[in-house]
Amino acid sequence: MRYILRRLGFYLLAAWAALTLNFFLPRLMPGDPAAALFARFRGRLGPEAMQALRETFGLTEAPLISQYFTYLGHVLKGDFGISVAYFPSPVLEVIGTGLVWTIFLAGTAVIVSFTIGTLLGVVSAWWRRGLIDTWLPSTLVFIGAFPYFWLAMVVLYVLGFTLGWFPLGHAYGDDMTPGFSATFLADVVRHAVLPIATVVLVTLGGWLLSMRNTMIAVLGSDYVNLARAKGLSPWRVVMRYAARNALLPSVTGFGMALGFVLGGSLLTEIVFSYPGQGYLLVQAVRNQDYPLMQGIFLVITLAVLGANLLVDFVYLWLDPRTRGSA
Amino acid sequence: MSKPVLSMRNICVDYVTDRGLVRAIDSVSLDVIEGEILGIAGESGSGKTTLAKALLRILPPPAVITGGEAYFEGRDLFSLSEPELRALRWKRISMVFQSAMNALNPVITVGEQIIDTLLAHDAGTPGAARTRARDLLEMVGIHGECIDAYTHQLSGGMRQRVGIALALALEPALVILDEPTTALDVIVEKEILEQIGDLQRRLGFAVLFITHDLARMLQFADRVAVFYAARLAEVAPAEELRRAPRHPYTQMLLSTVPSIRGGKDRQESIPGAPPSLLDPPAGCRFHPRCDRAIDLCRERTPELRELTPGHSAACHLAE
Amino acid sequence: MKESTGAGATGIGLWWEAIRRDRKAAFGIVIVAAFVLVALIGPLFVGEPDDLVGMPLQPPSLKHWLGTTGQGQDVLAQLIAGTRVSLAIGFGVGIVVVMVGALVGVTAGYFGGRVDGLLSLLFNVFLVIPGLPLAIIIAAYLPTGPLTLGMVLVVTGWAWNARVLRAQTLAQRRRDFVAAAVVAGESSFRIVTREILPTMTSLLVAQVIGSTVYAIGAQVGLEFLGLGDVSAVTWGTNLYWAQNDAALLTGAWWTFAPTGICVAVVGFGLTMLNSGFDEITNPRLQLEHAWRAYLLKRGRLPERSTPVVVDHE
Amino acid sequence: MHRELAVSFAVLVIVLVGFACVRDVPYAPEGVLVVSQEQQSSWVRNFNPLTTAAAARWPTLAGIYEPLLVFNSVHAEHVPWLAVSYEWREDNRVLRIITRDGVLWSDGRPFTARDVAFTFGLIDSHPALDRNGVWGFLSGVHAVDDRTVDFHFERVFIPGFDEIVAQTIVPEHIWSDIEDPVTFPNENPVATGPFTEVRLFRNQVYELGRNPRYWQEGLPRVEALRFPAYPSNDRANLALVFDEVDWAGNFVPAIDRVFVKRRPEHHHYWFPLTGSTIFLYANTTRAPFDDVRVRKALSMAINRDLLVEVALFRYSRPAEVTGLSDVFASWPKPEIAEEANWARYDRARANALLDEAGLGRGADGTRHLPDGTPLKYEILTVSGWSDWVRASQVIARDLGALGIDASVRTYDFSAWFQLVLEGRFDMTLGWSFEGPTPYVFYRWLMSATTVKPEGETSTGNWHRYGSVAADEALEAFESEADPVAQRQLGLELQRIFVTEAPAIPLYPNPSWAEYNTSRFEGFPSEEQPYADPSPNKFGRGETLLVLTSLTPRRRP
Repeated sequence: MRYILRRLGFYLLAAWAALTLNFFLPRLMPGDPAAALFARFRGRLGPEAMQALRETFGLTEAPLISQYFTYLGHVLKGDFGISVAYFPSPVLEVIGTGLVWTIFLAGTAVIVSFTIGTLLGVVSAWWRRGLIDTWLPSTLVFIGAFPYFWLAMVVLYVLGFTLGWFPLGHAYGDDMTPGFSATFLADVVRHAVLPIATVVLVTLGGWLLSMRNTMIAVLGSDYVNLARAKGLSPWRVVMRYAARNALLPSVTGFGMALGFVLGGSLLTEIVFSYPGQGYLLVQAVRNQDYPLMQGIFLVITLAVLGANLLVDFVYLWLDPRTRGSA
Repeated sequence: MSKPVLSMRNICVDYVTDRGLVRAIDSVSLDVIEGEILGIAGESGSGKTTLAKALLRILPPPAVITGGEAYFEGRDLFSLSEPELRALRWKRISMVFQSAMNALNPVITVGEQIIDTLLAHDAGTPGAARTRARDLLEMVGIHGECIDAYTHQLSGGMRQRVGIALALALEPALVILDEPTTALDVIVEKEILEQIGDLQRRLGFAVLFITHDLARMLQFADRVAVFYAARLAEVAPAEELRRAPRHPYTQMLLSTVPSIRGGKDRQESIPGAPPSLLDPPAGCRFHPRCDRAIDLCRERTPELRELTPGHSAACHLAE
Repeated sequence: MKESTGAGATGIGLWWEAIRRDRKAAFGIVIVAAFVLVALIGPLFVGEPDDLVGMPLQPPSLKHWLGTTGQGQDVLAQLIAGTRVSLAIGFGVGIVVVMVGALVGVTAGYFGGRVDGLLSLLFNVFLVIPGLPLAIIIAAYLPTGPLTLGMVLVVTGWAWNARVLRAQTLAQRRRDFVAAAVVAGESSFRIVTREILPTMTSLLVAQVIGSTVYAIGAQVGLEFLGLGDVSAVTWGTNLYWAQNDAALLTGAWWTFAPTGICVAVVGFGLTMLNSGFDEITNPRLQLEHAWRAYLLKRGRLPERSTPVVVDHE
Repeated sequence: MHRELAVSFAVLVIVLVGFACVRDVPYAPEGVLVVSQEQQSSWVRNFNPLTTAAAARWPTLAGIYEPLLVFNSVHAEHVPWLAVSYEWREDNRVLRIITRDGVLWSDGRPFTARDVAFTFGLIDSHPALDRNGVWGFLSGVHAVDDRTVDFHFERVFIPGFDEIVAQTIVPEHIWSDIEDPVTFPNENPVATGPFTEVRLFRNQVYELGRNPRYWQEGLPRVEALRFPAYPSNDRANLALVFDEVDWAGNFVPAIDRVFVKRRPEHHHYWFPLTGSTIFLYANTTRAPFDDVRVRKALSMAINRDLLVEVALFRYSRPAEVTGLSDVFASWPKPEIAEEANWARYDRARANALLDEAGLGRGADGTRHLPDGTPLKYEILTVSGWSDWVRASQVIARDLGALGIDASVRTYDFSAWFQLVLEGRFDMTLGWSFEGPTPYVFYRWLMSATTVKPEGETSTGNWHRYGSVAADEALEAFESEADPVAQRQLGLELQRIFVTEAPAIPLYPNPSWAEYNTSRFEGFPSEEQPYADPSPNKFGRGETLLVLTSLTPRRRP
């Protein structure tokens, strides 16, 4: 429990850091975001209307520190301000339209990639210099060196555009009614296959290598030797003794990889016009919709922190040593 | 008596390095008699643990067994296939590792590790296995509740006892103890050794006991084999070895043991360092440290010769 | 994992060793060298990359080996000009990122205590905040340009290096020669720069290579989103323009395929260099190689139980 | 282990192939028109037709809500819509509009002239909603009775008519209770248009169903409009090519090859040149662009044929020297002598003109001002607007041949727009202003009354050119209600433009329109040019003409 509390404290701190960063970034940067903001209104607003809008967007002349506390207060109340591009919708509402899909896409991709990559790492380490171990790691490292979005473009072009095997975009067919019907779920899967596959392809190599390397180290350890000396079947030695332990560093890495994969899946979403946060963020940047941009950054950060906390729970369950520490 | 349960003949083990082979076990021949405790003594790095793991064929790369036979219950361990080995391991030969901390899986309970072993050799239902695991733990003096404990929750002594319980789980004919008490304090060490002794008498298995602590060895073992730089230097019944060591190395080793030769001429340690196995000296490997060395020692490698029945030494000068 | 073997002086020597002995490392260095060469002298052999040389979206031909872009520019010229800028930013950022990481990591590891607590907290927070979204919003606020991009990449990329270097410093700190230097009354600065850092040369080089891979990838990603200077010619902006000019729709694969492949090949080459180095500095792996070779030479397949090879000379 | 692995791979392959084999059903149900006009990554529910902030969504302006009159830009005429007639009174100081009888709001309440007066009152009290700037010339709007509304002008300003009749009208009985109409998202609109029911609203798609009480008997024949969210032009075009979209208004590169060739019997496009003309603006407050000879020389140096080919896949043609696009095709053109046509490519004459203007060439061939400053300029353009960027590159090259060191500089839209509004540029590409008459167009190109000093935001006339002659003509235009006399004044304005060359017209922008006739018929085409075919033409209600003309094809 101490362990979880400590982690929780750390995440709260990280969340606060992200919030603070979010507040000060626009205020430390050169240029006036407010000016850019009003360029969107194409000079058609009168001074009073401008002033009213300024206040709506929270751009006041109050001292920085009091602005900061007002801002913290608003965020705690779930008030992220109003989107400029989607005026007059609140940022949170705009973000809410796609958050589920981003979490679904990134979450599934990271879990699938982790599972397959780790399993391949186990196989690769167990049959050292076998066919898989000789070719797969290098191949996957090579594939992993491609930019996410580039691979996404190629996959979309070949499998979607040219061959027509997969839909070209969106999270589900526009005729589908969301719900827990088999057809809907099948449709969601059909739409998610390509975006997830690209993210998985690019990240697979990393998991494979990290698992393979720890596995090789663990396979030389005494407890694996003992397990073999005990006459256990190779499957049991690998899974219960070697892999189970080699998994621990990978799980620690999992938390950190989440943020990374999320970044990648944002890029992938853009290519597949998947209705998540990716394009929203880019569009917010292009429109200089600062409130929306910051809102997305915050929400994504909080999602990653939350996922990290979940990973910590998993770690707690996987490694009994973290449990006992009183 | 005197029927050997394990018969080693000219065993050689090499480590492959980029500069060629390094011989870690050089032509070792040794018998373990049914129901006896055979001690193997030697400085660290002399090849004791290598021998133990080689017998079970669990020496990790880059080790290679390059010669000899190891007959166990009539079969050569070095010519068994993988499935044959798996069936034999632990059921007939088991081992207690040097550090139970490293040898026990940290993420599953000790009970599961014992049950695993039992089930791997088809010893009944999971329920029965659990009962048996409890019994085994209690047999080595650990409370049955500890079956659900993880390694890190146990003390050093308890871990080592778990290792012993594990080794005895399938009632093997031979148990290899690889410095089972190195990391423990003297009192716990004594307790555990006594316990092993008791169990050995009760269950009748043979023991191959490896340690660098000659004093302990002489109290505990029936016979003792002394290793020096990958080779056997001397093999003798414990009592005889203590009384009349023939090899200069054994003699020096005994002189470092406090309780045996009294305080006066006791040495802190043997002068000089054991030779590098990468580039061992010609002739007798002990000659650079031997104060009685003659030219012959520098030229010819001494064979292990039986000097009196049951007592052999590898020294040109030994009579 | 990355234990630095050997003392400082052999840090770079080890790399040479790796390139000489390891196929992967040799392969990696050849790729990287080829690209560096192209970056250095390539632009001399092609025209101005921004020039309008013909109709947009012409497929590859003898005149334009890789065709023309949606802007009617020569793809090959753009690719080569982009190589120069992208590699410069990549290596530049790679070096700065490791320098920042070293500064923070070594300080934390060497001084320990409260300094360590604070700095460790800092890089752990940076590690857990998702990098790309942070990079995007920072880039959005700053005027576009290579300097901005470099800065953004440094801000989002230093933490990992700091973490690794801190652990390494902690290990070094406990070693005798450092203790001796402390007792001898040498200044902290001197101990760090003369005693500790030299022992980590090969690790630092490995980190620079790793960070360069990161920097190239992240740079291409940000520029693809239009967050770089879109009028500059770099790999990322080439892809941005390809997307912008409907490369997929018009089937103009030549506008985006070569750049993507270059990014991947360079990244692959750098990674191979690193993993080759890893292998030759990992004694375990080295021995295992020798063991395998020994067995294979004797017609034996490596097996799981200790193999028995009786030589009949 | 080997086997288990093989099995899991096999399962994966089967799943992938299985998905691959699922045949796509037709994209949308019969009668549902799929439109791609606005590009968004996800939809946010906002149907406020008055807001200017986010350039209100197309259907809210001409689909859900409706204006008083619809302007047909192909025929250059106003079509009666919510208003049936109008007349100028009291020396053109009052505009009386008669509204249509029998129109119901979608909630069943009758639409009256009072709703019109209310709407104008609302935008009077909320300047942020005054999209067309009508309160710059109006003094009051009063409903005389349920069918009559009077617009009182502050001064005689005939062109104001175009802005008034384009205003979308909202119901008083709903909007009078809205606390802040500026930020009101209006999630369930009550309106008069053909499509008022929000049948479906999700982040990736929304649908507008038919208005059961629509005032045009039996219309619309289209069941519903569907708007899938496509984040980019590229994605929207993919959908178009794959028959996922029935009607779109996107730029499609190489359209004959990319789109038409895939299914020539159903994939069509028509790009009438009714968009605004794209100009090269040179800052006329800065030397040497204050010299008309220099401006004409710049214009003559540009190879517009090449420009149109490279930048626009030949979708447009070189601009005429008057700058007018095809919206004004029916307006008379002045006679222009061959040598007076400075929109014709003639590098020799351009060089001669620059020599004459005293901009000699230096040793390196670059021209310089009399004081020796070399002519080195940046042409500003918007990053991502690839047609503009390509056009700028052609121009830069042509100017280079003239001895002017021009380079292309791209900016983000808002950064670029800021510079342009404040006149802080040497040369930039830019659009021009549209309207039913050339009045607005020329006013923003050369009226001295619109000139603001550099650094101050100016809605138009970014190049800051003021012509006294033009002001006279424009002033006359403001008080001329007679169409024939208006045309004469239009002629006069064209002559002034050709003489003074305030800005350099490049090409008329096409009105982008692609349509797929496999599911619907009745789109405007070159053969049946009953309206502008583009879904982007909603500012003055023109899309309503198309929406009420489309007919679903019955499936065989």
